[in-house]
Amino acid sequence: MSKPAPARLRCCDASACRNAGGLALRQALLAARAAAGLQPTSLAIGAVGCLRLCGRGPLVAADGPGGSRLWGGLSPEQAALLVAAAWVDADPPLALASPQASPPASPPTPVPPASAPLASSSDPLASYRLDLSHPFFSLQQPVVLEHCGLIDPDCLDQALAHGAYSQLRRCVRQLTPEAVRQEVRRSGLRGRGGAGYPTGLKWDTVALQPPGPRLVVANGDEGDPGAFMDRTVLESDPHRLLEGLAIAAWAVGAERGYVYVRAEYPLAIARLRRALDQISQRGGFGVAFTGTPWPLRLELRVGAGAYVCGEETALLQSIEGGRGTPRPRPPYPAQRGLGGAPTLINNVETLAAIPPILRQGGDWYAAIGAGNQASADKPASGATTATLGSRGTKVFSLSGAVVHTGVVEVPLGMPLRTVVETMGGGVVGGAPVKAVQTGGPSGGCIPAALLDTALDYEAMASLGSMLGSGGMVVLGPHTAMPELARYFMGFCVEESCGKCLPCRAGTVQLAALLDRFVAGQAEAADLDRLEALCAMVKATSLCGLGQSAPNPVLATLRHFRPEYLAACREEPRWA
Amino acid sequence: MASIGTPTQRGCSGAVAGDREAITRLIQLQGDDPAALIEVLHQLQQIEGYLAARSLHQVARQLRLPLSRVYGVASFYHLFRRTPPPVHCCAVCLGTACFVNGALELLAVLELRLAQQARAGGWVLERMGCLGACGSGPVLRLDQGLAIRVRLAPAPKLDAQLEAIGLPPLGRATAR
Amino acid sequence: MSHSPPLPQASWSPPPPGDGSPKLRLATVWLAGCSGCHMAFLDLDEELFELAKRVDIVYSPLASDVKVYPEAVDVALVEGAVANSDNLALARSLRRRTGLVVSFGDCAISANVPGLRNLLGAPGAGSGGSAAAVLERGYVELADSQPGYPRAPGILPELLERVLPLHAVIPVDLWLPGCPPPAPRILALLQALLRGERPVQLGAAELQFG
Amino acid sequence: MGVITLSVNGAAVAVPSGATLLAACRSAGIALPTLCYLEGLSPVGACRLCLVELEGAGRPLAACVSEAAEGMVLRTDTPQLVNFRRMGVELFFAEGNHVCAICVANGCCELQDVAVAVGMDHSRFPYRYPQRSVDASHPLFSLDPNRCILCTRCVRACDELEGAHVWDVAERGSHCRIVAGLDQPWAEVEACTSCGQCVDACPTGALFRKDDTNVTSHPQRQRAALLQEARQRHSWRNQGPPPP
Repeated sequence: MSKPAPARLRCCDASACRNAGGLALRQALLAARAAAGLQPTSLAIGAVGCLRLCGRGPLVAADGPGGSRLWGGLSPEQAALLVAAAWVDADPPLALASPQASPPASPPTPVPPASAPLASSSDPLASYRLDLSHPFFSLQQPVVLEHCGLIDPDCLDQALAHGAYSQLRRCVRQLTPEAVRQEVRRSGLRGRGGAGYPTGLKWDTVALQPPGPRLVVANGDEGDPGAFMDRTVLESDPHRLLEGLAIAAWAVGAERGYVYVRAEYPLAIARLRRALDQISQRGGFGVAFTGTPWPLRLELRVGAGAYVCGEETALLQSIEGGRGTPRPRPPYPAQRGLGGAPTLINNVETLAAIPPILRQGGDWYAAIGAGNQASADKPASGATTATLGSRGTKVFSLSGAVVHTGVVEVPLGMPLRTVVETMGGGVVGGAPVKAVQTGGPSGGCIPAALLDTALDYEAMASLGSMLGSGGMVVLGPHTAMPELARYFMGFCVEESCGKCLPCRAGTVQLAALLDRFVAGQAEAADLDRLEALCAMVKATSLCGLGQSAPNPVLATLRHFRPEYLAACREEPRWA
Repeated sequence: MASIGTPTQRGCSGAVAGDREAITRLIQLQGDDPAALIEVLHQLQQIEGYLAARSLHQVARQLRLPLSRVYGVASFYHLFRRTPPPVHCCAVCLGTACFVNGALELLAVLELRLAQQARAGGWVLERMGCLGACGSGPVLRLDQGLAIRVRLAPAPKLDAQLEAIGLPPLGRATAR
Repeated sequence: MSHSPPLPQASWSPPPPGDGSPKLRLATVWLAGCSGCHMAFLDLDEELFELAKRVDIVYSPLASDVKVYPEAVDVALVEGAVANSDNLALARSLRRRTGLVVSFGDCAISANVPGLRNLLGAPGAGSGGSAAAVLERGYVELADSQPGYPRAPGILPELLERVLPLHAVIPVDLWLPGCPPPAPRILALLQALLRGERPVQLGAAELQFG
Repeated sequence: MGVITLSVNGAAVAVPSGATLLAACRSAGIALPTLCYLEGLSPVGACRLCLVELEGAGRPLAACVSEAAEGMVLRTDTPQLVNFRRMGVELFFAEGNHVCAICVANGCCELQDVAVAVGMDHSRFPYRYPQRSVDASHPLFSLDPNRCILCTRCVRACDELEGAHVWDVAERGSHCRIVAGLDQPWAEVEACTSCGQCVDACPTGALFRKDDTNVTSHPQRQRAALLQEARQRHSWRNQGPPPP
């Protein structure tokens, strides 16, 4: 950009920062600007999507001549100080960060806490200043999230200025569906919702079904507790998802599609609604973005509180207005889905990766994960680090007992330790990490001893965990593993749809068994019973919820068995 | 804000309850499409505060769905209420991050506290799935507001914290 | 999945047929049941005479006046669920003194009809108990006159909070379902024991409840 | 119509293409236990008792909802399957209030039969004792949810055979239950035609005729198949039981 842009304050307006008082802070900043007699042309103050470090909200970033700066945890009373700081540094005005560059471009320099005072102690905001060169920011590689935190999620024009819908236009005007699918195949992208099915293959399966209508669905029913990657995308860059979904529709020959979002995400829903309205106001996808009469119609469907609707056949039931109960597969939705038509279902993050893949090429994306394989191999001792099938970046939500909670996007293959300790800062108070829970109620626990494991599909699966959708909950020394397993089993009991026996009744019995361990009243025979029932529920349940419900138990048993044994009575009850 | 009901929708309860025509119109806006059942139920709950049997009956009629199917859907999803909402609701987030940071202990404290307050203030304690505020746990939802970082603390300190976020103060008889 | 606590070693080895050999020391125990299983035992009719030649009944409401459960019992047929403190104490003591414990009939196996009181006063499953609720129901709500709880500490056994199947309180070796188990099934079991079969394999048809 | 050959427990079986694995097993003379499956109703694969192991597949398949394919190698009797089935039946008994001794269906109950078939001598899982109330409002029939195993055969019979859709499943997970209309007393649901097909379809004593005793109770479980057959042939004369 050659034209000088005004200095700018970017106020995070995603839900974590809203909950922490972001709206009031932004109002106060606007008032403070007016009070200081400044014009919007010299100091822009705008809402943007997620600025990543959710645990320190409300976050505000300033773009000025010295680069970007970030503050967290400010109260409205400090607005005037912030305006002054932004204004002073912003003279003369500096160009905005370019669309493709990530906010922090500096090399990784390990600085202990993100809140280390950088400026002199005379700076009244020094203790609120967050260090953008901290690994939490500097090790991120934003692909899916490249515009999150840069654009106003409610503003289509800002999205367009950052290149939204340009790849859709290119696809429809210049590329055949087959060419689009080939690019996706080349990228090596796998489903980011947890199962990791190759995206290109799924697209081909739908596209190559016998002639007839097809549908596309974006799965935004992100239900894993501790996971908020999709919410970040939806709240920060809704047009990114819509573009990805529209491209998918083009690639498989669909003219109708749905975005399914869980009702627990009201802000994401509101922003998607607005985004869809903006598109229909401009005449729909065809007219507005492709210059063709392509009649693609996308609709929003909102869930109503059912974790199981993240399972694709249950999701389809819910879209059709029914109980979200899964049905046996095959036939897979790609063969027979909504109304019997082949239906492509992709997770939000998966679809959001599509536009950059088409812009930069599948090979570029595939190189991201592969490039990291070598570096990941070295520090790992004994841990599996094969990243054969794990390419590109993955968004993780980091929470729990960790110092820096928030959203990170990193190349697959990065060691778990880098994310948890280097980026996340380890456990609050300096205690050692006990384990990291990945993959939510379907996932497992990686003990501290295996933290050098690479974050990729195969390595995680080989440890009895799963990469999952990306929720990453760090556990400190005080979390008892039988209690954690009981917690997740309770979640599955609540969320089981009740259709098949092993999940409906088996999880209840597993929870009751785990209660005995939590209470320290178990007997040695209970451990056998626990393992046998876990095996049964895992093998015989109808859908993924039941099949993976025992995973947290099995994973904690595998790595923390002594904690279960310690909960067993020595004497049998009857003696 | 989106036009969907939240689990603790209140304030509008009773305002237009029983407005059959309003329900007819909202279903018509969905094209009388049976596939829009869940959206219709969301909007119905927004109007009436909960899903009354009489209203479900009307929904079934107009969407030409069996009664039991409508009931099956209304009772399947956690966010639909089939009884009038409580005057005040305090929901504890039981997401993993909140769990790790002591949500269960907090729940136990609140259970005790609100058991004493329930009759007087009309408070109801609920458990919620992950609210997605994982960076700020433990999290409470008090009516429509959100209270974050409700850390466990010794009784007087925690009591003060809970009062500060809007829970009814402890009565004399129950004060420790 | 089997119970892993160590079982007392049985002192008994199968007696060869014929006179003079040591007999099988058999106990039959009546916990919370209707005695129907014991009646079914009596349905063995003339087989009882054959049995008497090879079996010593060392403890039983039917054929023994012994009040204290004896030592070194080979086989115990236990009828009834575990519903009160006496049932529990007897179950534990018989387990210590018996080689092979058989849950005899549906009540011992599943708590069956006595277990229906678990439905009282237990909102939701898995927690709470029914002891107070069943007393309230039986002695207060349904009382024709003089409602009041029976209180005789040390004389009347206390109700357990929940009625339990036998295997919930002690390890059980064999289950013989039926309400009551028909006499031919009982006979088949005893004959197998007398033949020295351990563990005894009951055919599927021997396993019907109800 | 093509023919598919596959192997079940080592024996070669030929079935018409499109047949289910359950049909293949049954034509090989193997009695796979089922509860939610009823000939003549759409299969749902919910009870998980008809699981079979398919060579090369990661996890067992529900035979009632899986299509046979050429060259499949199936086993129905591995120790693991036998173990899983028995655990499944135990879970059924533990989750409801199944007291055979006082049940109208004692002696003509599919759950009881399946328990015998899998050799269940006791349940290793504690009984849950859920509190459920009986609906005896209908003049002819009663619903005792204590004995319900949520097979949904009644729901499907009412919907698919009678077209009345009186029944559906309400709630979720372990709270699931069968409801009539808007969770109303059965007698109040106008859609009910009192045809009794739900009662005939019920595998246990959950739905029964009021004048039934456990001596006379005799639900007609072939009715769904007969109706399906009649519809296909457009012939409504009872032609005896459907071909196996």
